[in-house]
Amino acid sequence: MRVAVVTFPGSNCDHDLVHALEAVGAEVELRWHRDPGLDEIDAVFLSGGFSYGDYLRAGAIARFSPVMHDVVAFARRGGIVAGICNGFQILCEAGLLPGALIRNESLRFQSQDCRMKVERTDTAFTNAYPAGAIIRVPLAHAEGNYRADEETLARLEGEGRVLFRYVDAEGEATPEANPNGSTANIAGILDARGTVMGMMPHPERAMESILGSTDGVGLFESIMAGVAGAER
Amino acid sequence: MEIRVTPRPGILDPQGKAIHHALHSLGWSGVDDVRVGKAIHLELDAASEETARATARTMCEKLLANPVTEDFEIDRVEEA
Amino acid sequence: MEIRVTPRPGILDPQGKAIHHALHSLGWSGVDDVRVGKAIHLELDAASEETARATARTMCEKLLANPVTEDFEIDRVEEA
Amino acid sequence: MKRGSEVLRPGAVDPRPGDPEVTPEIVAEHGLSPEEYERIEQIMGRTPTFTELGIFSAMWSEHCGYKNSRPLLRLLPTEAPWVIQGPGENAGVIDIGDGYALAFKIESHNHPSAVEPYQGAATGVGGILRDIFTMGARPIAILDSLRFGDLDSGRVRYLFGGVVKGIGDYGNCVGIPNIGGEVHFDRGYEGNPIVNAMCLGLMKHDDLITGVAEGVGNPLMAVGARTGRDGIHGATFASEELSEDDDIESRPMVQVGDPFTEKLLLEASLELIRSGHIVGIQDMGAAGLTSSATEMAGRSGTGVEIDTARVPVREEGMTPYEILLSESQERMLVVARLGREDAVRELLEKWELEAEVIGHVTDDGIFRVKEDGVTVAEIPGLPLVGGCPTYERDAAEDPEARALRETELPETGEPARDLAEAWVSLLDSPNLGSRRWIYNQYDTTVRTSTVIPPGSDAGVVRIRGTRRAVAATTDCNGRYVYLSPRQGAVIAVAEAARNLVCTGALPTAITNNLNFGSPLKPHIYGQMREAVVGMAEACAFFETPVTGGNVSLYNETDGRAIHPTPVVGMVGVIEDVDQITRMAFTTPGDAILLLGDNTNELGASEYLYHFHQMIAGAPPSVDLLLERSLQQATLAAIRRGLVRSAHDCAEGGLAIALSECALGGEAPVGFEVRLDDALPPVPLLFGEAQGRIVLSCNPAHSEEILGLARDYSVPARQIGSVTAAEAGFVVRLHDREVRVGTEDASRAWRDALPRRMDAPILSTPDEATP
Ligand SMILES: Nc1ncnc2c1ncn2[C@@H]1O[C@H](COP(=O)(O)OP(=O)(O)O)[C@@H](O)[C@H]1O
Ligand SMILES: [Mg+2]
Repeated sequence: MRVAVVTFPGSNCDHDLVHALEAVGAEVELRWHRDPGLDEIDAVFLSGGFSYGDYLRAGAIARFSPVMHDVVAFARRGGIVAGICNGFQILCEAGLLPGALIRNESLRFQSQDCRMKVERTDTAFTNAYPAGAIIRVPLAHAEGNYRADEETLARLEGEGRVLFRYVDAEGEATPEANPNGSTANIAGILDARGTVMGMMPHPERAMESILGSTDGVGLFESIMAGVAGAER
Repeated sequence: MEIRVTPRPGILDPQGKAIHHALHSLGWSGVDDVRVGKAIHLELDAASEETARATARTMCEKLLANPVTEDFEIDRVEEA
Repeated sequence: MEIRVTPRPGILDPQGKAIHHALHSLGWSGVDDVRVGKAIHLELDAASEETARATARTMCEKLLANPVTEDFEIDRVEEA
Repeated sequence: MKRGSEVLRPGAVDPRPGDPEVTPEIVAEHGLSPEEYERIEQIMGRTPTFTELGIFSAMWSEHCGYKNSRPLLRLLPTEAPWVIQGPGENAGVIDIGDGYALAFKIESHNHPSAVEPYQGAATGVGGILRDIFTMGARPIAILDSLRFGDLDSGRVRYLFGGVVKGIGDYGNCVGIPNIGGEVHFDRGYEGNPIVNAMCLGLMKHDDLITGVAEGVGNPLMAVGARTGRDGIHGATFASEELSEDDDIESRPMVQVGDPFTEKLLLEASLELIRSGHIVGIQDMGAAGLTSSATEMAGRSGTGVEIDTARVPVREEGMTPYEILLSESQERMLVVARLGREDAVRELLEKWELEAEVIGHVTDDGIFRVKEDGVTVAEIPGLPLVGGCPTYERDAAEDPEARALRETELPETGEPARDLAEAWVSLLDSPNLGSRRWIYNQYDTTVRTSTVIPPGSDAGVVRIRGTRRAVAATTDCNGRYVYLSPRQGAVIAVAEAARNLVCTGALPTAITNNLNFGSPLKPHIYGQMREAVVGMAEACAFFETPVTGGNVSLYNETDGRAIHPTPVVGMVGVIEDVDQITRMAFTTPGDAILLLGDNTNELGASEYLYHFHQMIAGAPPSVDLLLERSLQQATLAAIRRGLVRSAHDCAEGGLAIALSECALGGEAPVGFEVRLDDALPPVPLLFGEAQGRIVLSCNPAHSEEILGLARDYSVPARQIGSVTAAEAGFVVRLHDREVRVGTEDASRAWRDALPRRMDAPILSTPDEATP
């Protein structure tokens, strides 16, 4: 399958994503934010980093990049879109995902491993994980504190669109397990259709045992499988 | 012109909370509430104050404020 | 009361620069300058406006403003 | 330039209207001595203009001219077969095999950080990153070496918090992982923190480019951020003593960093270097455009001509003086190939950056500056760059330090306190507690190559596409150096090498940062000379040549100098990632081995500082031959795959080293150890004897490791085993037993920094608040 990884000015996890996707056999192209067109693309990744320095609000300026017109159209067509860290923030700012990501409650940049519960394993992004899987993945961000109004939160929970939740070793979503103050320990969500996903932690950093964890592999394999299925 | 972008009431304001806490521990017990937002100073050429305000409003709606978490207020408009 | 903390004149304001640039590419060519600071809303009980202002000033000097890179301005004081 | 021998005379230059006239007062304000000024008039053959004076004062400042350090730096060994680029360039470069080279350097930002901790530290990181990518290397790791006063001061907490946030925000935004460093809190740094940042960069051998201005007629281009009034005279400022009210005085010169622009500049510069459009590139760092232009010309023996009116500026009405000396961040000076100007501009535009032609390379060896066509400065390049007078000052031993070194020490017999409580209290101390609070603010995993993040003896990053990895560490115990400069410097090098060896790396080369007080004081210059001599001796011994570094002098507040702090930044190479070894115990039941000998030394220890507020006694002795054998033995054992964990025994002594091994892993474990040395308990448990490494291994391997140690004639023994966490930390001495609960130890160690940083932070010096 062909995946586009978008590079905005200030993206700094774009190459990490390329390595992760290639590791599961994807054909990847880096796409500069000014280069239009997402034809013949099966999935789009918005990488982590500090697009436009995260000035004003993380993702606030990047969402107006030329490429975002194509990304929005691609998403409306039901294309697979994944935003990781800064990519998640951009998707929220662009309105492709509900809610917003504000300053971590600690007011500090948080860089650490976190545990997440994979709340659903029947999605395009998680089908390779066993049900109830708890995965360990690094996170590194200053604005990962997920916020949304009551109604939106109720809808997310009701429609099973909270995909990842920060949990402790026992799988409990405790305050101690919550690295940034996110409402309901939310780490990643889906859009209504289940084809657009955003998450703060970095699965692409958990692909090799030498780097400490391979728990991220499942996410990329899931997307490969999903797309392969769709093609059949 | 001066624009003020502030966290919505009800939306957690970690920065305000931290400053509130710090002020207390520094001995200012009389502080009841602290909210921290952005003070944006803009210089733009506009025909009139009205058009200036209108432009600023669109800027806020489109870019400067995030409707999910923030309110905005156009504060002062001065002739340059 | 409303306090405005702003980057000193002459000091680089990368955030203002980025917003300025963004506003331009969104078609607002009439913008000449953007500077971004903090808008702090404080509620404190004080006997008089004077004491309130005085307190606020000390707070800014000690905590709210960076003494080296920022100026502050006590903007509005209202009875709550 | 033209043959150095023949004297170049600059043409006459009319004083620029509006510029102050050059008076003795003005000269003094520029930090130039009357003798130095005389030298300048000789070189110029006339009175310099105000602009020319500014240029000289910047180039002849301590920071750029190394006035008081160059003669000492000549003592350092700089050569080895694997050294590709030694001192003199923006960074040193070594061969690391498989066609790859490593560029690395350390840089200080002490003075700016003392005034504005956040921006001072952030721009320090920005500067060291540019030093690396200006060589053609892609930055792959950052380390930071920090020193502050005691944490019970609100101002110190402000400095510490601001510095850490500044380092984090900048490196995180550019996307370079932090892999290590060190921080020490000691009253010796009150008011004058040390902020040294180190960067490692990776390149293929043929990507190497240097800062030269070759090819007469080639255009000089200013690339990146615009020039503002930031940090004017930062270079001279960095070379003067801080006084009480500097906070106020130095306000206008604070430089603000923009890591976003830096990231774009990094990508653009590497693309530019690969493009072949340019012949040379250099960061506009200290003394900005002036030093970059003249140093580039100096390296290639050419001259340069610049027109300040063509330099893109941020503010109206900047004078040539200001434009030449501005230290605005995120700027590069590029010498392009004639005719490639547009290609360069296009490439920069893609990255949303500016590039403007501001001058060209000449053949007359003169640094000529025009303002809109009118000459405002004309200086012979060679004497400007190389002619700065250097001094060898009077040196004397610090009598105060000698007295302290010879002080009678407490608790060298019976302990004055409960040893278990002392142990936990030390784990809770600012200097021995966990550093997690710091590096949790640093992205350590971006670039997906960090194998050992901060928290171990040294950081390790693998080289993607090879079996290789590089390890790096920074080390220096200023207390040791203060009490015994030469020995302290030897220890810094030895400990750095030990730290690297513990990860499985072969120590390869060092960069260093000499942080001292005012060299005009004989006892300070004495510290400098002794420290450099010690560093030179140890570097020669370990075959780790010095490929570069930085000197930061006048680190004083109100006449009081910091502890002399010659920070060693050492890099090493690991040939096979399978050999990478960590610090933490992994498996209950494993054998714990001690390589090296315990001694009866307590001098200069953290124990004395923590319980007696004492900085006294002689630092631990070092036996370089034994050190080398110890390191060779350890490396041999690791390479044979016998070792499960290795940790260097440093500050806090054996008890703390064992605790770090037990607490440093995913989940804490316990240990049970017997030490039958006939030594008093405090030196045995908490003394900082050098030349010791704690290993853990599968019990089946301990005999083989001990045998290896014997082959290298290194004293070694099994001292105990790793146990389950529930069993706690147990140490049996010949006459008593000391027990600490794992959870108590863990909590104390974990909370040492967080609990202190929860106290209020004050930007102003401490005093009563309402
Ligand atoms: N300022 C810092 N930045 C990043 N890592 C740090 C910093 N200070 C300490 N560390 C990390 O904390 C650990 C303990 O530091 P230190 O006691 O100096 O180790 P060692 O004694 O083995 O050199 C090391 O892994 C070091 O890299
Ligand atoms: Mg150390």
